[in-house]
Amino acid sequence: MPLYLTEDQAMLRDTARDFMASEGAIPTQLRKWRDMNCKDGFGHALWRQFGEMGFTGILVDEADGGLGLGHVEAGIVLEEIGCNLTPSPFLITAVAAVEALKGTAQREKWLPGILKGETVAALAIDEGAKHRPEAIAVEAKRSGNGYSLSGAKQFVVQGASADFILVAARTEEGLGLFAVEKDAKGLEVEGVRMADSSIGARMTFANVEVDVDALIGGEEVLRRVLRAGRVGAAAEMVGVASGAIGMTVDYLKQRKQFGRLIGEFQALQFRAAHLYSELEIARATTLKTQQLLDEGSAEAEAMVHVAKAKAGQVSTLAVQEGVQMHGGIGMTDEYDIGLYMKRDRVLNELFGDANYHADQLARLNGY
Amino acid sequence: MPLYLTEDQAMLRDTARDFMASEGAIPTQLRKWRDMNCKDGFGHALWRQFGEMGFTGILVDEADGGLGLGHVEAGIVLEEIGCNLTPSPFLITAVAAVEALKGTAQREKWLPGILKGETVAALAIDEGAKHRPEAIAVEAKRSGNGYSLSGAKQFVVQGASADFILVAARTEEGLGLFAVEKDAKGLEVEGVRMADSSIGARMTFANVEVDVDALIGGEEVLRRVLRAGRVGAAAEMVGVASGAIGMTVDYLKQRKQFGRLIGEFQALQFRAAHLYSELEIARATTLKTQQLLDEGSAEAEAMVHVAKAKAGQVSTLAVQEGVQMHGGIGMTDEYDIGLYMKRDRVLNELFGDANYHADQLARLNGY
Amino acid sequence: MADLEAFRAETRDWLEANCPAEMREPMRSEDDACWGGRNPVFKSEAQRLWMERMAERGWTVPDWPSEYGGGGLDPAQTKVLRQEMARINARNPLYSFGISMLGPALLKYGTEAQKTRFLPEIARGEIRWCQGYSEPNAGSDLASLATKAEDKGDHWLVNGQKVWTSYADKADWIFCLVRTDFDAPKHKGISFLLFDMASPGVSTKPILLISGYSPFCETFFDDVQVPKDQVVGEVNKGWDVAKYLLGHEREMISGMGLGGTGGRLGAALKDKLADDPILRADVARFDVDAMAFKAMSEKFIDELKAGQAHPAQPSMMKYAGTELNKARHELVMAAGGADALEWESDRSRGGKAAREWLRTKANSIEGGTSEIQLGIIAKRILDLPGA
Amino acid sequence: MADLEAFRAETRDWLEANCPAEMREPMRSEDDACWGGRNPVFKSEAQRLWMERMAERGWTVPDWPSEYGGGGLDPAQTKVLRQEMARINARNPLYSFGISMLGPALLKYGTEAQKTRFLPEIARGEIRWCQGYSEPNAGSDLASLATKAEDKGDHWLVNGQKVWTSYADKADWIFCLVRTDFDAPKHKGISFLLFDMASPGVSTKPILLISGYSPFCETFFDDVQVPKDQVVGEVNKGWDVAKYLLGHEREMISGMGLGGTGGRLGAALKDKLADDPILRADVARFDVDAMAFKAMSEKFIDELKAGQAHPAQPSMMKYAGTELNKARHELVMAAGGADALEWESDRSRGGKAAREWLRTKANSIEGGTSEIQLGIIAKRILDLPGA
Repeated sequence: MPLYLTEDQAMLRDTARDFMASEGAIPTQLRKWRDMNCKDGFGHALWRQFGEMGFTGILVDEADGGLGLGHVEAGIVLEEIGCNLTPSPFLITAVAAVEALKGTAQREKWLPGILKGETVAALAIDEGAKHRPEAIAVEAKRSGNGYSLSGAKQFVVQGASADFILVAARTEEGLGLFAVEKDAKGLEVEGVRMADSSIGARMTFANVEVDVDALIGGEEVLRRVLRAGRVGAAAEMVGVASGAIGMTVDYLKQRKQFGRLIGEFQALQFRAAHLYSELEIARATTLKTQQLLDEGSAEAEAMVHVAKAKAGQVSTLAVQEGVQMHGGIGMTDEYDIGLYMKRDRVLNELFGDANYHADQLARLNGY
Repeated sequence: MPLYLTEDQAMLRDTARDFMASEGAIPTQLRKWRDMNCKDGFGHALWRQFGEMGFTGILVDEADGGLGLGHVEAGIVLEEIGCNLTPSPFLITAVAAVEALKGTAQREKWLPGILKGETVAALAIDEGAKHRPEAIAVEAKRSGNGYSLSGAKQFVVQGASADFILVAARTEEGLGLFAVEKDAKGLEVEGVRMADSSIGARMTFANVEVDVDALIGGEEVLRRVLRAGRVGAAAEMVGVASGAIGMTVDYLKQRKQFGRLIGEFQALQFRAAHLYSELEIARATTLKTQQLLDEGSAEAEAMVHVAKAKAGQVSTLAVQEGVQMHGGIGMTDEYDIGLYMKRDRVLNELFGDANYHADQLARLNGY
Repeated sequence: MADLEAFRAETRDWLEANCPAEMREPMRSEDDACWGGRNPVFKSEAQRLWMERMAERGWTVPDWPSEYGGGGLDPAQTKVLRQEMARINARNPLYSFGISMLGPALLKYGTEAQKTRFLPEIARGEIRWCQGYSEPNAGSDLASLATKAEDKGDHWLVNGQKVWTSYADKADWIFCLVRTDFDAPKHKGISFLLFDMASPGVSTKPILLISGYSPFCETFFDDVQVPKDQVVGEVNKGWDVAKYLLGHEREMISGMGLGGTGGRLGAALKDKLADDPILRADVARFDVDAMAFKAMSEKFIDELKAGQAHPAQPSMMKYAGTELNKARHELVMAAGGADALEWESDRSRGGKAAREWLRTKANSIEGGTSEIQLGIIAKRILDLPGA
Repeated sequence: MADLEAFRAETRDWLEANCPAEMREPMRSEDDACWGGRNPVFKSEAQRLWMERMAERGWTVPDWPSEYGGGGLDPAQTKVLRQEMARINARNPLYSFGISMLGPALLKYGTEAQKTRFLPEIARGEIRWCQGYSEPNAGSDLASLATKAEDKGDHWLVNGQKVWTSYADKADWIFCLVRTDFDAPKHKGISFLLFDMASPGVSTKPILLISGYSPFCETFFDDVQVPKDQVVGEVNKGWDVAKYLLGHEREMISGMGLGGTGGRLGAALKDKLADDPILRADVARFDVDAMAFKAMSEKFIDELKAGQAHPAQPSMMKYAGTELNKARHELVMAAGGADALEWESDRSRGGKAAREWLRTKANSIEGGTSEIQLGIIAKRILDLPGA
C-alpha cells in the first residue's frame, strides 16, 4: 500500500471532518457536557449519530452488518475526534471492543447495539496509576461452570456508562479477556472525572461470577485489542496535535505585539515549523502502523509502540507550545487551547505513555 | 562563602586569563603540537612556565612548598585552560595526582618536580571504553614485601609522557591507588592519539612488582582523587563552553547573510541567550562544588556528580550550537570551533560522562 | 565573624521560642500561605501569631531599614536569618507583593513621605497590594499600555482596564502603570501610580484558568480619582520604576523552580520510578538541572547582595527557573499516571497534582514570557545587534 | 497487479543471477562507494561488473526514460526493483550527483539535445559531476552569489569562486550557478551553466575538514570559456532550476537519517547499553524517532510518485533527517566512549567512529541549513507572515 489515503479513504476523511467539525465541535460537545457536569462525559445522541453515519461499523465485519474496513479508516475518524476533542465511546467501543469481539459468540449479543450507537463498552486493563498489562493481578478462578473474578481496576474509560466491560484477568492458563455485564453481582463502579472532563472509573470485583463463554479470548486477543487501542489513541493524538497546531498558527497570524504580528518573529516561526514537521512524522507513522495492522504484518507490533510513543511525544509538544505561544489567554478556561493540553495528557496515559512504549520497543529489540 | 570570587581569586583569574590567552593560545600550543604530531601532545616548556607562575602548587600544602589553596583556585586555572584548549598536564598532575599524594610518604619524591613543572603524572582508572571505577579489575596481589599488579588500563591521559602512574587496583582490602614508576618491569605503554589530539595511553601490567609504600591510599583516597578530577574536568568544560560561546557570539556579530548580520535573526539570538544562561548555571554549579569540596562538606559528593554532568551537558550543547551557527566554515579545520567540539567530547568521557554522573546521583538519592 | 555567630545563636533561640510548631510544617497548598491585609484571613492562630511576632521584629522584611518597619539587618545577617529559618523549616510568615515587588521600588524611587506611609504597613502585613501592569493589548509588549491617567489639577483621573492582576479581588491597594503623556513615544509617557482598590470606579472580575482556579482578575477603572501625591518617581518616568520592579518579580517567580524537594525530585518519586527506566533517566537529569539551578540562584543572590549582579541576571533566573518548574510538574504527572489525572476526587485532593501542573504553564508567561527574557539576555548581556 | 508480480519474479531472478556476492555486503565506509567517471576507480572487479550490468539495463536510473539510458520503469515497478534490491542487500551500483541532482533538472528543464548528450553518460557512470552553488559570501543566502558569466558572443566567460564543491577534485564536469545579469534583483540574474572541469582556467583546492577528510573543495574559475549551448533552462532563470534541484539534494541528504541500522540503533549497540540506563533511554527514544522518520520518508516518496507531495516536503525531510543523523552519531559516540575517541589507531580503523561523527555535523549545514529549511516550512506550508 502506498502511504497515503485511497480515494475512498479521502472521502471518508472529508465526511468525518465535516461531521465532527459541526456535530462534534468543542462548544457543542465537550464544553456542553463538561459544564453541565454530565456523569457520562459524552452525549448519547451523538453516539447514535455515529451509528447513523456508519462510523461504529468501520471495524465490524460485513457479515455482521459492518463495513469491514480497517484501522486506517478507524484512524481517520479518530484523527477528527482528536482535532475537535469530541467526547465519544468510539475508541473503546467501536475500535477496542469490536476487535475483542471479532469472531466470538458474544458478538451477536453486543454488535447490533454498537452498530446503532446504542451500546457502550468499557475496557478494564490498568490496575495501578500506570498502564502495565504485563503485571495484571485481577484473578479469574474457575468456579462452577465459569469463572469468578476478583481484584480492582482503574482508569476504565466510560466504565461508569458501559453496558459491558471487557476485563483483563489472570487465569490459570495465562491472561484472558472477560466480558462482564454492568449489573454483575459483586461489581462496584465509581465514576471518576478526569482532568479532560472525561469519566474514567475505578472498579472492584468481589468474586464476580461469569459464565464460561464470558471468556472471549486469551493473551493473543488481549494483545490484539491493545494494539488496536494503542494505534487508535495514537491517531486521536495526531488529531489533538493537529488541532492545537492549527489553532496556534492561526493565532500567530492574528495577535499583534510590538507593532507586528507575532507570527513574524523568527523564533516563533521556527518553533512552529519544527512542530509541523513533527506532526507530519507522527501522522506518517500512525498511517504506516495502521496499514501494517490491516495487512496483518509481523512488523506491526514494533510499529504500534513507535506510533503510540511518537504521537504522544508530538502531541505533548504541540499543546505545550500551543499554550506558550498563546501567552496569557492560553491559560484561561475561555480559550480552547488549554482543553487540548488536558486531553493530550489523558490520551498519553491511555494504553501506556511514550516512556512505556519506548521501553517496550527497546525490549522487543533486545536491549 | 558567598558564591563569587574573592579579591585574591579574581586576581588569580586575571593572571591565569592573561597567561593562557598569550602563552597557552590555540596556535601557540594546541595546533603547534598537533601539527607536528607531538608524541606528548603538550609542551614541556609551557609546563615549566606553569611551575614558574605557581599554578602547579595551587593544591600543594604550604608546608610542602605549595600555595595551599583549594579547588576554587585550581578551577580558575582550569577554566582558562578550557577556554584556550591549552594542552597541559595540569588537571591530572597538579590536581588529581597532588590530591592523591597529600600526606603520603611519596609526596617528597614527586612534589618538588611537580612544583617546578618538570614531573608529569598519569592516572590509570578506566579499563573499558567507559569510566566505571566500581568495576575495576586490575589486581594487586600481595607479593614479597609489596604487591604485584596485573591487568590492563586505557584512556590514561598523558600516560605515555608520565614519570609515574597512579594505578587504581583491587587489593584484598578493597580498591587501592598505587604509584608506579614509568620504567617498572612488566609495564607496557602504548600512546594513543585521541580525537582532540591529546595523547591517552593503553597500559598492560604483567605482574608489575611494586614496594609496599607504592600503595598510597585506599578507597577513600581514590574517591577523593576522583572528586578532584571530576570537578576539575567540569571547570575545564565550563571553559570550553565559554570559549565556544564567546567565539560564536563574535561570529554572529560579523557574518552577514541576506543583507543582515546573522546575529540579528531572532531564532539565533534566542539560542545564544539560552546557551549563555546554561553556561552561567554550569559555572555557578562548578564554583559551588569547588567551595563545598574546599569546606570538606558532606554535600560535595552529590554536587560533584551534578557539576560533571551539568558542565558536560552545557559544553556539548555549546560546541554543537557553535559549529551549527558558524555554518560551513565551522566544519573546516582552519577554524577553531571544531577543535572545541573535539575537546568537549574527550573531556565528557574523562572521569565519567553526563549519563554516568546523572545515574550516580540517582543512586545516591536512592532511586 | 564573632558578632555574626552571636547573632546566629540569638536568632536560633528566638526562632526556637517564637515559631509555632505548626509553622514548621511544610505548606500543604498555596492556600496555606498568609497574605495579611485589611481583613486578613488566618487559617490558624499559629499563623497569625507567627506573622505578628516576625513583623514585630521587622523580620517579615529583615533587610529593610528599621525606620520603615524592617529588621535593619545587613546582608550577612539576613543570610543567617534565612539559614536559621530553613534549619527548622519555618514557613515564610507573610506572602506579599508589597514585600517582594512594591517595597524595593519604593525604597529606591519613593519620596520620604511615601516610604513612611506605605512601607511599615507592608512590613506588618496590614495592607495587601496587587500589581496593575498587563492589559489586553499590552502583554509582552507591556509599554504599549493604554490605561490613562489625566491630570485634573488636584487629582489624577484614571480610566482603562488591566488584566492578570493577581488577587485583585482580595487586594487593598494597587500599584499600577498608567499613561500620563499621550503624545510621547510609548515608553516615555508612563507613570507609576498607587491607589486604593476601594476607590469609587474600581471593579474586578476573576479570570477562570485552565487549572480551575482564579488567582488573576480583570480590573476595570472607570473615572477613578487618585490623589496627586500617589505617583512613585517622576511623572512620565514610570517605566524605570516598572523595569526595576520586574527584576524583583522575576526573581520571585524563578524561585519556584526549586519547588518543595530542594532539587531532589527523584527521592520523592522513588517508588514510582522502579518500573519506568526511561522516566528514571528523565528524573535523574532533572535532579542534575535542579541542583545546578539552585547553585545559580544562590550565586545570583550573593552577587546581588554584593552589588555585583548583572542587571539582566533576573532574566536568566526567570527563564531557567520557570522552564525547570514546568519540567518538574511534567515529570510529577508522568510519575502519577492516571491517579494524577483525577480532577475532583478526594483521593486526589481535588485534583491537586493536575491543577498545579496546569498552573505552572503560566510561569513562563507571567512576569515577562520566556521569549521576552531571552530577548533581554541577547540584548543586554550578549549585545547582539537589533536584539 | 499480475504484471507487477511477473516483473517482481523476473527482477528477482535477474538480480540473483547478476548481483555479485560481494555487492550484497554492506559498505564498510564511504570509500566503498562506486562513483564512476572518466577515470573510474573500482575497488574490485565485482564493483565494476555490478555497475556495468545495472547500467546496461538502465537500472542505475530505473525511472528515467529508456531513450536517455534509463530503465523506463513506472513508479510501481521502480518500487519493486528497490524492494528486491533491498531484499538481497544489494548495494547502490552507482553514486552520482548526476543521477540524484543534475538528471532530474535536465529531464525537466534541459533541451532535447542536452538530454541526449548528457543523460546517457550519467546513466552509464561515464561522467562524474559536481555542483557549484555556494560561495564564500553566499552560503544560506545562496542567491547573493557573485561568480559571473559574461556573454562574449560565441561563449560565456566565467570568473569567480565556489566553495563546498563536493569532490570537485575528482569530478569531470560541473553544474554551476553563475550571475549573467549584473543589474537585475539578485534572484533574477542567475543562470544554470554546465561545463567541463578540464577547461582551461578551472582549478580546485580541497578543504580540510574537522573530520580530517576533504570531500569538499574550493573551486576557482579564471576566464573559463563555456560554449553558449551549455545553459540549462532560460538565461537569467537559473534560480528556478536551482530550487528544483535543491529539493532532490535535500531528499538525498535526509535519507542519511536512517543510517545502516534501519532505525534500530539499540539492537546494534545492545551490549553497550547494559550498564548505562540513561543512554539506553536515549537510544530507545532515538529508535522511536528513527522508525517514525522512516515512515515519513516512505510516505513522502509515495506521495512524490503520485504527484501529491507538497513542494516544501523535502525541507521537512532534510531538516528532520539530518538532525536525526547527528543525534545517531552522538549516541554512537556516547556508547563507544574512549574507544570511539581514538583518532589514528588500527583498532579504531583510523578513528572511523569519531570522524564519521564529526562529518555528520555538516548534514544540517550543507544543502541548506536546518534554519533555512525551517524558514521554508514556515513560509510555504504554514504561510506565516514575513517568513
